[in-house]
Amino acid sequence: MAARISDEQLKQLVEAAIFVADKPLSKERLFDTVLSDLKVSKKRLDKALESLRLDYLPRGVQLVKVASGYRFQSNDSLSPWLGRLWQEHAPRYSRAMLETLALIAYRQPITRGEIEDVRGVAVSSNIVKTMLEREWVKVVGHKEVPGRPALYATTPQFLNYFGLSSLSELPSIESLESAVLDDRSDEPLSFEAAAEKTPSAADELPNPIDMKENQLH
Amino acid sequence: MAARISDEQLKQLVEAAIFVADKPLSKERLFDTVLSDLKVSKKRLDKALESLRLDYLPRGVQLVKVASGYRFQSNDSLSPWLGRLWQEHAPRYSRAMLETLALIAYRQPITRGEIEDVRGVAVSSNIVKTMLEREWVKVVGHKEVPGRPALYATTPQFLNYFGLSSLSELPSIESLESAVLDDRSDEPLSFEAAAEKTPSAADELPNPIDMKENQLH
Amino acid sequence: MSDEPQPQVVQEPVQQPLPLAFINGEALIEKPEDLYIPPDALEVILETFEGPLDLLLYLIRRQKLDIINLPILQITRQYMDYVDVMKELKLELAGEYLLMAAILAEVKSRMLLPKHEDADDEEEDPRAELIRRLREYEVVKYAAEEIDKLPRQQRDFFVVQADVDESVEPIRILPEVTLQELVLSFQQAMKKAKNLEHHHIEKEVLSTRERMSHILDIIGPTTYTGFDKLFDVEEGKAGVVVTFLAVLELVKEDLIEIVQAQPFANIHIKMAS
Repeated sequence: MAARISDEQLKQLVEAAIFVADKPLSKERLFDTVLSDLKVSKKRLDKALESLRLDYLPRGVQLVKVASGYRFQSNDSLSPWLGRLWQEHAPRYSRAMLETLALIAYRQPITRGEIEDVRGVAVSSNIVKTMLEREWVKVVGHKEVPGRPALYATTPQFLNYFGLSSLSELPSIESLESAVLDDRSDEPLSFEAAAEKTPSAADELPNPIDMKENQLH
Repeated sequence: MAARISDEQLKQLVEAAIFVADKPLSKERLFDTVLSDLKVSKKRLDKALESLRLDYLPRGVQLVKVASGYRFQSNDSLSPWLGRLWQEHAPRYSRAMLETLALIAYRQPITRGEIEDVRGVAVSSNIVKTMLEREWVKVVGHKEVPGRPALYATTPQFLNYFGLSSLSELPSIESLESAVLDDRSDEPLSFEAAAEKTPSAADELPNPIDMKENQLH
Repeated sequence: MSDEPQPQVVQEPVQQPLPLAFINGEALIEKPEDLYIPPDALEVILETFEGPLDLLLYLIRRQKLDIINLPILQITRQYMDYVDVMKELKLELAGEYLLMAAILAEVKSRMLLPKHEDADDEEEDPRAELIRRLREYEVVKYAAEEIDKLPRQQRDFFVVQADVDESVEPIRILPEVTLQELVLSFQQAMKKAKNLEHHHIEKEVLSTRERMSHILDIIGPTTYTGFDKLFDVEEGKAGVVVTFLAVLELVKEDLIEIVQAQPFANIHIKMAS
């Protein structure tokens, strides 16, 4: 056998073989499989591989040599975008999570124990962890009481996310109560209903009242 | 959001995304994933795709558009050698399977009974099962006749498998009809002739391995 | 099975055949069936038929006959010969073959019936339905051959996949929260607190609480911070007041300590210890 093949054809064949193989291809395996009937020296194969490597330098995938052979892989500079191909949606936040976040926003700095006092139930570590990971809250200190519990506060990322320039722009509870409770007095303030609203629904909230009057109770 | 990206970067990103995705990538999916944070118009994406297609024309793999999106696949002409990377040869399909598939492709949606009427024989459950498992066909509804038989139609996966981007790329039914009437009236359907047919197009390459399909044994 | 040459004559006026068809027909009648069946390949061939229509098409095409002018008598005879051979070889003979035999016999008998004179409505050719089915099936058969010739994955081409760089990580899309949800959640928490009634929530100036967080954030846990560092002149009087109130509140809650070494010296604050 041992048919001849041009340098161009050899490059095409090696390129396609590395691309279609399900694992990295070593030179030995190339010789044993796709090149088995062809008259190709080790030197010519090396040349073809090097030429391919150079061809792909400016491209989105690169020819690299790993322990078990050659393979094409994406440019590392593209990783931040490529990760989106495998994007997954995290589950919606629970009611406990949102109440905790709201208490941290309106009552900061606040300890976990204080949140638990208001909500009447324990706050799971997971909830706090999720908030910290999202960088919406951070620990700003420790309260000087037995156990020195962490004091939580919101972050600038939290304000950015909700499009606020400062906490004083958080809707005041008084204005909200009159607007929401009056209009929908017999409609329960269900979290589900709120959750279905588009984010822009926040725009329809009553204007935050002046900072000085912006009081909570 | 909506960061800018140069034409070169866009090409690299799209190229890498199509290469690393585990199935063909549609433009919609590109926009929803890797391009979601980027300022890229549909027109620019089209330009990048076309530019990539041209880049790869002289290479061992090609950018092709199939039913469910864009993918890279090896040059047809290299198949005889690339096939050696795998132990098993490509499966052959029985005439019964191909005729059933042809009827579903051309007459969809169609019931099993209708297929049997045309072919004059029962369609084995195995054939239907195999095609459903391969996701070449699917049940798209039920015919409102006694027994409410399932209506079958082809899927994008069927088109992908045959490298087609739409059903319209199949030979037209008119061309098939006229071919049968004109050309074949004096061409005996000899079994010997059919058996000798070589469907492989890779003639210019030396020593294609025997992956050809003899149609009738 | 007992065709004589005569029925052929009946057939002629119906189809006005090309001489070729007639010649073929005659030749077929005279020659034994093994002209069409290579004996060694018989079994293989018989098994490859996809059904009675396929077998009929084979018989027709093999003899270069025209489907439109289907010579029903000779085809019926040959078909029955094949069916007999299949029975002899004990091949599993699908019921469809016998059904087709019955259909052929029926068509044949209708062909043999004398034609009525008053055939104004051009009595339908008894073969019409069979011819339609044969043509329909032939198109499907041809379509299947064409599909088989299409380039096919894993035979004519292989799908390409490159690996991702190890730095690629799946992106997790975090849930959206609206400001309204947040406010409603706070309200709900407050309602609960009221119901619990053991916790008194006092009025508080939100801007003060925000400043409290801010102060805790900028003062280190161990070192002292200059009191003046807490104030930003650009904020004006209101800012100074807010900061001052925040410091007082922090002291009240025992969160910070204020240290002044001597009167009028710089005031320093640090986390309470």
